[in-house]
Amino acid sequence: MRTQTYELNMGPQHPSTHGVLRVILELDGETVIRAKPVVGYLHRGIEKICESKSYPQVLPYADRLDYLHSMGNALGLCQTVEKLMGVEVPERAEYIRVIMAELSRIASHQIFLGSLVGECGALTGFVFAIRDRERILDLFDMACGARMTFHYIRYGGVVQDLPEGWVEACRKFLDDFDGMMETYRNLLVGNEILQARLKGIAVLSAERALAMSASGGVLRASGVNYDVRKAEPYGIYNRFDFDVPLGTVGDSWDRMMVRLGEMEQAARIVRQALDQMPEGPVMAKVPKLIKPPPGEIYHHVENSKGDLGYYLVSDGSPKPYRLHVRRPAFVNLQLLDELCRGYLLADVVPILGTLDPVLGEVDC
Amino acid sequence: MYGKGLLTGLGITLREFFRKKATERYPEVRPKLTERFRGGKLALEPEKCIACGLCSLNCPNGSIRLVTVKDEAGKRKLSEYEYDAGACMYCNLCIENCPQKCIRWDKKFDFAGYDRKHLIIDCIAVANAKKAAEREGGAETHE
Amino acid sequence: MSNEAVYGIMFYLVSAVVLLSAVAAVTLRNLIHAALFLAISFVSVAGIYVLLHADFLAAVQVLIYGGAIPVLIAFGVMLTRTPGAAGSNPVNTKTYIWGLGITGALFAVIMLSLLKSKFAMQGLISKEPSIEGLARLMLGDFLIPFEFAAILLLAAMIGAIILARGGEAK
Amino acid sequence: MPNDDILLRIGASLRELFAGVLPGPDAVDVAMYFVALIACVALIFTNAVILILAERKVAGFMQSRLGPHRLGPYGMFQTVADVIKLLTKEDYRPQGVDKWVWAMAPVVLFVPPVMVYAVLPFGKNLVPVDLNIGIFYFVAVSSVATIAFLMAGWGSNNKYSVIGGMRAVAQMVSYEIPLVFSILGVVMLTGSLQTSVIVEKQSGIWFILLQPVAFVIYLIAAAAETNRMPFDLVEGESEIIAGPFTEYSGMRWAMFFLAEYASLFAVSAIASTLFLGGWHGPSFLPGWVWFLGKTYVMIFVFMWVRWTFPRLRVDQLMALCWKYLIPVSLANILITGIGIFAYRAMGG
Repeated sequence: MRTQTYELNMGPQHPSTHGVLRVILELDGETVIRAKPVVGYLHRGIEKICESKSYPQVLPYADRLDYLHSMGNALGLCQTVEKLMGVEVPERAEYIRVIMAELSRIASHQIFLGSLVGECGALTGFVFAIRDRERILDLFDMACGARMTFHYIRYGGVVQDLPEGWVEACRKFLDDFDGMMETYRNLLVGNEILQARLKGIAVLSAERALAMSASGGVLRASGVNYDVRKAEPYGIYNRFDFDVPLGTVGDSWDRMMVRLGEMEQAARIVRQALDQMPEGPVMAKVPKLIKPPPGEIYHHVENSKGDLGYYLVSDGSPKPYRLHVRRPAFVNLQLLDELCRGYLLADVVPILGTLDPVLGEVDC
Repeated sequence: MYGKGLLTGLGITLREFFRKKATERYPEVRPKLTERFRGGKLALEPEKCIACGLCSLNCPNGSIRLVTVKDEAGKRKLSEYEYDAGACMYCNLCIENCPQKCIRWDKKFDFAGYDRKHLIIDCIAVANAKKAAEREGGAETHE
Repeated sequence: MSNEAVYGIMFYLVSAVVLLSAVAAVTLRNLIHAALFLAISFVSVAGIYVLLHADFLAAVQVLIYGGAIPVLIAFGVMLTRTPGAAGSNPVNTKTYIWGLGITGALFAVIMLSLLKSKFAMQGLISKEPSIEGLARLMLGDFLIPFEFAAILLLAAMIGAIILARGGEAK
Repeated sequence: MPNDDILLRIGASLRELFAGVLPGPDAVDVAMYFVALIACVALIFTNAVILILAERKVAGFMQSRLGPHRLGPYGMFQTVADVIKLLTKEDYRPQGVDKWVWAMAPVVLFVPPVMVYAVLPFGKNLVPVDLNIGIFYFVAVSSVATIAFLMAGWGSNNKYSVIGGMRAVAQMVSYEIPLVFSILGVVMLTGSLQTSVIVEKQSGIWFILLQPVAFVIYLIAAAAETNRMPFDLVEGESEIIAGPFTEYSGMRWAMFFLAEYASLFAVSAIASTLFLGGWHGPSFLPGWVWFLGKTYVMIFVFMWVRWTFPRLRVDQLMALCWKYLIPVSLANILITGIGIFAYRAMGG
């Protein structure tokens, strides 16, 4: 029988496209022939805005790139500018930064896990993940007064020392964290329906992953051992003992399990950092008016979505001449078409979920 | 065995059914705000302000507009101070850069309105109204 | 009003629905609408069975035809080319005469056979549950034809699956 | 003591009342059927209001939330408010829909559950219409719901809706087979299709103990027939938004919900009839209370499952039905037959 393909517009207003992503699907029945992501519905021109702002004013915008891992974004930008200026960050600040970035990674992966299973239909798993993430947000709220756009990590350190009782609260969270992981494992990982939904779906080979310059969990699920924290340790990451979880098959399931493993490793890093954290100042001597010397620099960090890079060109003025962000979510999202082909309409949503795009970062 | 995961899942949700709930009845139970909470509107203490304009200068979005006048002694004085909450990023840069520490967050975060204009706040008027109310009855106003 | 009069009125009402919806099914230009009217027609036939106290047959009618019509509609949807279903069921007016002729001939054959044959339970409304008699007939007296029918259906099903698979391979 | 039952007494006094006014016993019977119909429809509406609140509460509690709590004590009037809101909403018809098909779909969908209620054995002598093919009638009537979903899906003139409608056909037509086969095991044990007889025969032992496999198959197939998680592919709100419901609003949309909860109640009631002993229970409570109690337990199970599991994919759904449920249910029928034969051979 001769069949006709048809186009289906998924988004930009669709409950499971992670924001305002639009995917133009070409379908044959329910089989996907082509899935074309259309981005730009959340484009705010952050890179261009940054050219007209002074360095301290640029920093809040970094929080708004990948708003689920704000601390990591801010950490990357601060380290870029510090590298160009040659600023030495105090020890305690370095530890606080690592703690914040890793907690933020856990929170981001909780959203990833929750939204992935929520899109597969297990809404309770979604709510559990969100509920547990709330504990981390409470910690951030204590430290900097905001729950989402923190603006806590600054050039030269962090803006304020941790408040009284914060370390204890964080330890308490880490104690409960194992229980949370246990719940996720029992409710979601062990669930045969979820396994059937994700295993063997959208297999990404290591070669293709590298060729498409995927990074983060997407790359590691395909078995490529690349983590910026290990490959080019920035900050003080070489002082911690942690593993890089790797996948074997590169399917949706591996992409989920790698993220779950990363959550545990992040908790491990936070534990070590809390133990090793010294007393002392949290802010280096940084001039009020930040004017990096003329030059250019590229610095990248391992964000929850992948390899987040900042390319900064300075002309010696108090405003960046050019700031370009290599957004891992944007790069990973281009795999969507390739991964979706030949799978069913119902697979598109989990595949999109395992690529974990945050539209704030994709569109920038 | 196939189906074991399904049954453990059912066990977890059933256990959750009888547990204490995580949510609060919001308008009756107010959330506990932390000491460093950044939210609500900017509260200005006009008499402390030296009208240096650093807050406005440091704001990434230009959400603070202030007008200064010179008084008889040639001293700069604040005449207007407008804060646009709609444009505010809550980055805290204005407060950190204030040499007199005369602005702070009022932490009253529930000020949704029906019009954009409700988000533009005349901070001097608010401060004066608050002072007047304190003089009247000493009671805290809740605008 | 006597019971017979009520049954008579009901019979003619239901029959009218059956016939009118059947006519609609063959004349409507929209394939989906035609299929839906076919469903109405079939389900109302069940009403006639109910009037005849053949509840089991009525339920079977609803189950088979009520359940199968959606499949018919589904095929209609799949075979309908865009844009729209407005003209998806073309009616060729030239063949009207042929259709009428064939229908008339078929009607005559059925009427003749009905008039000629003698029914065992003429004018008798059985109070016994119809399903038990049916079971006795099917699994007793007519067991062999019943099983043959089952085999035939199985073969048809396998054939359908093979045909569908073959289409996929191309 | 069935005469102590308050519902039976109401029925008896109504019958007396009608006998005084109406000529002949046939007319009284017809009048009593009307009373039963009205009672059924009233039950459907009140029940749907209760069940929607219950679902939201159950969902909330399992997700460590409070659920609706603003309106009335424990949010008891939330659904009432929702119904009022939906009733007063504009009756909005999107451009380009197939007018009649689209408008009739919610009505057609509402028919099968209402008709199914006629054979539910609420208590001893409390079956609205005690058909001798009761269970088969339930199967036959509930198959009509497929047409309604397809009508809604096609009539909406929306690709998401058409996909949902096509899924509805594939899913509901397929799952009817294991549903019938699982019921067949019980029918073989009782030798009757009449719901009241099936319940009567369970006075000693509930059939869930004799037919545990059939019970599980029934639960799965019933969840699929009512489009509930983990089989809610017809709605599948994360892929096809709401499938056939996408283009509906206001009261038409609410009709879908009413029908969904009415059929949820129906399949739960059939489950308690077939497997859980219907109205049987310790006699300190009237039979219909036991029946309703068991039904609500079944409803809770359906809700519990819904708020725990993710959704299956469409190919897995069909594979589950054709590759697992149908062979297992056929084997169940065979084993039941052998069991009955052996039991008789032993002189039971």
